Amino acid sequence: MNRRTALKAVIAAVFAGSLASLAIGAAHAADPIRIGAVAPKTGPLAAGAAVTHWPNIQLWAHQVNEQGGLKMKDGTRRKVEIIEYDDRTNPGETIKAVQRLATQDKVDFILAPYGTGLNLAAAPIFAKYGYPQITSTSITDKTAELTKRYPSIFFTLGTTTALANSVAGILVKLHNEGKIGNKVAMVNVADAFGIELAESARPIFKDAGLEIVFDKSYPLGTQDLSPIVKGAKAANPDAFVAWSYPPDTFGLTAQAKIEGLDTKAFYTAVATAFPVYLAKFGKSVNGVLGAGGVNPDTPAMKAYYAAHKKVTGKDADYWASPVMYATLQVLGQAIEAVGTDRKAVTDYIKNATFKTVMGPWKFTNQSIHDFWTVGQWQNGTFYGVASTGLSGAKPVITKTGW
Amino acid sequence: MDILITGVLLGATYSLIAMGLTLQYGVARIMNLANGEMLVAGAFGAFWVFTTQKLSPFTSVAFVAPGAFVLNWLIYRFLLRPLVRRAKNRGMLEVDSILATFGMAFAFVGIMLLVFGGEYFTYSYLDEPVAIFGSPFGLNRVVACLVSVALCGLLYLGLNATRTGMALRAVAVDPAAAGLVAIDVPRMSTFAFALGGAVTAVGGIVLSTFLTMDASIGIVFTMKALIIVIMGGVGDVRGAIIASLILGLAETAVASLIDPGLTLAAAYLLFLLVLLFRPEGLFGRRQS
Amino acid sequence: MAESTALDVQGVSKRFGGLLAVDDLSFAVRENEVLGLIGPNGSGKTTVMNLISGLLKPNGGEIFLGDRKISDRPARIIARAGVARTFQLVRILPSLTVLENVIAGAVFGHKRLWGRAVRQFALRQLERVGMGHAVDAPTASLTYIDEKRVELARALASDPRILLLDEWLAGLNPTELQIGIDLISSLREEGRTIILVEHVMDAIRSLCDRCVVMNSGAKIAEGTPEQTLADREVIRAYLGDEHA
Amino acid sequence: MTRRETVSVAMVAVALAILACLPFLVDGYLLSLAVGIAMYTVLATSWALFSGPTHYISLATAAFYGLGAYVVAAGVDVIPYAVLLGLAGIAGGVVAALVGLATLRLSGVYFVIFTLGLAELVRQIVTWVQNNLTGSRGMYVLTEITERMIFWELLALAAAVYLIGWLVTRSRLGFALRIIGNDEVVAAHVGINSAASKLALFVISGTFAGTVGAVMAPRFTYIEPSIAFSPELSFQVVIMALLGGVHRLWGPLVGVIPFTILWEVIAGRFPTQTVLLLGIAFLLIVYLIPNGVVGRIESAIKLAGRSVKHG
Amino acid sequence: MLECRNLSVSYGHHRALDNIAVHIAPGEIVVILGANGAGKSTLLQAIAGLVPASDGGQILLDGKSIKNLPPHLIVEAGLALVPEGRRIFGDLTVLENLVLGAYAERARPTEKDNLGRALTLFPRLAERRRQIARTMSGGEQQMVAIGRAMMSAPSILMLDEPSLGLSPILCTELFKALAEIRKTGAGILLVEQNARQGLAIADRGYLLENGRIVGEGSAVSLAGDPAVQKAYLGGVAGGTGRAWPLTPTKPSIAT
Repeated sequence: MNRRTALKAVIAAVFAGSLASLAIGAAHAADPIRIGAVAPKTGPLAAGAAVTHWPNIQLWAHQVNEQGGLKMKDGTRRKVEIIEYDDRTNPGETIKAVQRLATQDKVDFILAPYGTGLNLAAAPIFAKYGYPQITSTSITDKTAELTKRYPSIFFTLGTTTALANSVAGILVKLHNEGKIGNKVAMVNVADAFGIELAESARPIFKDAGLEIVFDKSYPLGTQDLSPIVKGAKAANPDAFVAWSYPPDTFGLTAQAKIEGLDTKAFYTAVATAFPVYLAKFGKSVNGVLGAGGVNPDTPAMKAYYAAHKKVTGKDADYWASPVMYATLQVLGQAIEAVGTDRKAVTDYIKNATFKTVMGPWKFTNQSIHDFWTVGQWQNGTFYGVASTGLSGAKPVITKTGW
Repeated sequence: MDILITGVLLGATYSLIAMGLTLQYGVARIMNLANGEMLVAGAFGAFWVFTTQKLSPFTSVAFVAPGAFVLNWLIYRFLLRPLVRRAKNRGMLEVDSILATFGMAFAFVGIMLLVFGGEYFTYSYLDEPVAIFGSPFGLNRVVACLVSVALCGLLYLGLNATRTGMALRAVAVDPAAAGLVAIDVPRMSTFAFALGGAVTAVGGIVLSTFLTMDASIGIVFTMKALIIVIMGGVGDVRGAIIASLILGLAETAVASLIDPGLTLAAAYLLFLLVLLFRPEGLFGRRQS
Repeated sequence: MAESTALDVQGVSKRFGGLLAVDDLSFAVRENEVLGLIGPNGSGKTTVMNLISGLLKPNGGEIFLGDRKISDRPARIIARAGVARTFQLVRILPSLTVLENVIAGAVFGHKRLWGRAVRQFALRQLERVGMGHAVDAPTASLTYIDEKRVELARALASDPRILLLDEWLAGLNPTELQIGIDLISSLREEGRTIILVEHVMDAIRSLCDRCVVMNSGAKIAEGTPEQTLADREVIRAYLGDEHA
Repeated sequence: MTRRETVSVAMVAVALAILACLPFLVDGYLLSLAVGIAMYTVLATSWALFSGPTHYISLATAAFYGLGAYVVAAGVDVIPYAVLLGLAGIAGGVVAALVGLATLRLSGVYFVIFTLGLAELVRQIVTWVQNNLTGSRGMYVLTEITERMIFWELLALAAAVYLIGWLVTRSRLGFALRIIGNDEVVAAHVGINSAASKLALFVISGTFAGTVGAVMAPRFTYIEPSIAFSPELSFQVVIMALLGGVHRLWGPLVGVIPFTILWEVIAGRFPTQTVLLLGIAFLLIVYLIPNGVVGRIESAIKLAGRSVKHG
Repeated sequence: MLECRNLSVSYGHHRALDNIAVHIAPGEIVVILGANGAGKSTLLQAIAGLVPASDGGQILLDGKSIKNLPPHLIVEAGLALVPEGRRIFGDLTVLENLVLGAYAERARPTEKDNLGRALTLFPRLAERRRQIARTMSGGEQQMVAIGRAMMSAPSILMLDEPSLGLSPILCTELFKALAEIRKTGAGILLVEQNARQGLAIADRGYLLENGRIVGEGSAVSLAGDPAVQKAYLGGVAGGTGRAWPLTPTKPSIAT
């Protein structure tokens, strides 16, 4: 046998071996609670997941296992074992990976995937096998229809309408206080989430008496945003609102600084709450508004940020990170309360009240209705300044230049 | 005027993305789908220097450029040359290199994920306005434009005024005939591929001062580079530069005058139109 | 009219960038005639062939096949009208077998056969050019001269009225050349009209009824081979003194 | 039809019938794997119908596929699903026709890159229309269609692809395409209308890709441009088809199956290093199976034949 | 001095060259005659390193083995090939083509002289030095190809059917140029279908058939041999309408 055939034989053997083990699945003793996680490690959404999704899973599993595991009803402690799959930001892969976790790996629970699209793609599978799907990173206005359709799906991050409403509310408030005029320049990234938000915002802004003086979209992946910012600036607005995604949130902010777009209210959506946003722009971010926000002053939140930094080596963001962590807490507490029976866990989540880093959570119609909608950078921290019924909001300040 | 300057700045950005691929595809005849990953790796080098060493990101050229050169040299020598050898004609090599470099792109993303992690890397450098004809422009973009001009100028001179450059062009035109005039074709191809990789990585350094990147984003740059190289005409540095400028100006004009939502659509439309009227690209030669 | 015109080239010009490759060229080919198109390298002979076969479109002038104007038609229409050709640099279809190469000529063009009929017809053409032994051979095994024969068989498979041969006899040794010349004469005897571009003087002398001599894209002489080859200008531009 | 052909047709029919029973036997993960294989089989085979003989490497699959998915997403609430499937096919075909008219005269790599850009172009236009004209708020496809039904639909499409492919190979059109793939100048000079022939096949493959997109849309529930028009899909189709071999009708199939399983094994066994290992596996395939699986099989058959003769 | 001993080349199972022995001295013109497919081009390609030679044989240039070296090293050793189909760099100018001819280290010291000589030999190239080579006519391109080969200061120049497709007047010019080149002391190995003109300028010749040398002798004796006359020089009219023979008539020559 020459080297080439030998190599091929080895490959064939590995291939056959792994195929066999794939079919048999991992059916070893279920001492730890086995939890599957599917989310992008590569592809367009991977960078976002690397900030808000994966580190929290790492943190939570670390904390649970460090204290010996989840404390079950019968007093025993069971550790958790996380089985991770990369769906490469491809819904077909998400579906397959969830199927694999459910039917081959036969895990006890599966964490909700990352992002609106991937979560909805996987929802029928979660529903079919009765796995609770506590989403932390999906925002949709179809909550009512979806929860009716999928009895085990839960929404926690909010709705596009609520986000748009709050932004309008803040702008109107600042306007009424005489701090800004009523002219708004609005831009959005031409991708599902950006389109939805812009679409929600238009009538809301109008009804609130705000005048939209500039309204343009730009494609995802635009490499030079200066024409947008120039255009917005030329419209001479009092407020700038961008329904943006991570790369363009950075790009728009950088460009606004360069062009001197000095509106007293400056809002960018996703990723404004990322620590890297502060790291990149430093002090000049003071007063920037963005999607999300937290109340970082509660002891629970303080502990969370400290632990996150210590365990994962990175700072958590100020929007989806703690929400994601909270969904893990919900799952953990439900398991501790009723065990690993998925039906019971689902029912428990629907009815019980949970103590989370976000404060007490109680689901109604499988959704959390009290959530932060707008945050603002104030002295190096991204405080929640508007919410749908949460307490602890900081007063909004106006931005004073870059 | 604003549109013109913004367009030129964007065009310069694009030429940084595409210049390396022009060498790799034009001379070494490898349509390198892993080109964007090399750019991201270069960008990460700059990010690392800036955030951990607190140095100007441009100092990373010192290790990124030679590093990328050596890495690409090895890639060509050990991974691509076997394909060149076994290809019976140019079409086969094209298919094989598309497939192989597509696999490499995957592998590189995996490696970068291991080494850099999956987050966005973005930082602020020269992120300040500089006035040109009374309008503010990002200093980092202006610097990028200057670097691009310098790089393109060097490449153009190198290819047209030196003996090695002439040999590179000879290999691009007809590798078999190049061997007959004592040009060591495999070596020249390897050199062109390695040089292209280094140029791409340096481009990544410059771009990282104003673009947000992550480990998976390379494909975006690869696509843009491919379009520019094809639009300009395979293997022609001038063509790639002109195509970059045209794209930059067109995108900016559409964004400023019509609708920013249509910029990329306009870019692809332009690409189509160019190919319709000049199927061999702006400066390309018709295959006889 | 005893001899009708098969092909009429009227004032045709072709420009490549700044280069005028064919300059206001006119000539006519009669039915059942062998016309030699000769001239120095780069004088535009192959370009004329390409203009007739429709591979190129003229910038000016017209070409008629009988009464039908073909200079504005694509190559496939011209082929269907009964014009077939061989190429200066042989164009064999490499991934097809020898027989399939020939069948290709008989399916889509002037002759439109399919199924068993086309196979038999193609076999006959192959035998005719002396390639009957290599019917199922892969094309990679063919020598240069065999490729030329297959290409001619493909052209014949369309049963063309007009056959364009572009240096088909080049590179043959004297024995092969003689057989080639015989073959072309037999084609003429079948009633086909043939235009050949050649440098081989023996072939031109023995085959052509008339010659058109080109230089720098323009016609410098036309007439019987004897007349044209004795023309002073032809000798100066093309033949050189030794051949005079 | 010769006897041999009758036998092969019968065998294919039986195989399809057996496969149609598959959803009653397996469920869940294996079914979703089967759906993946069926999807790529249809896409890769219809791709190879065009690209195999002509050597035009099209990376436009995602454009047609995404368009099909969007047709369903746009109309699912107002138009019956079956009609939408047809509309999606037509949309794919029409766009393929338009694109083909414009680009099929491009040669080699120019065509490759244009089709790569096409998915992006269509995606940009669809997005812009969605953003500015329809004003729709996200694209949901909420239907009662199960994975099982999707599998059957794909199976029916696969049967259709094979039927059309078989008919094309036997026809003048198929022969014309082989000639075009060898030498377009010769094709023109033997009287072939290259543009029309290529266009016909390109439209067929576009129609299939559009229909597949429509079939798959209900599976994703929520359609995003970045997902519907993912360039990865186009590449995978090309790679699977080439891996199998494009000169036989069944070639892509023998590429799709091992490839899907191999990727599945890697994704399942090495979840944290998936992409790295996929890349490496891919390189190994390119280096070790240069002529595709079909090439391997055929040379094995030849070898066996020779040893029989000698032995 | 170029010398090949027992040189063989195989394509798969097909033996294209079988135990060939040829030699060319400086200042000598040697012509190789043979039917199409006899292996003439293969011989030149094997010597130039473009196709691999089988084990066993030898190719020696001035006593040093150049067998199976990569093509660029063979040029460096002093052997230049004008290949069939010319293979000039179409997108480069005439001057660039010529200068590239002197890319070999051995040619660089005398680059200026060689350029001067090439331009004197082909005055047309001097006129058109800035022209893009692909826009020139076939004959002019042939001049570029020969000039380019001369630029490498070869001790042996090999030409593969240089007269193919050239008009009679250019053929004459070409063969005059070859005679001029010989005067510089280079040996010339010529594969030529135009046997009459080839033999007219050659000193010696070989007959190649089915990959073997079947005849060898001085140009004068070959030209006078009736079998050679019949097979390669023409003039013997054949009858009409006979079938195409599978192999050309065999010449047989005692050497």
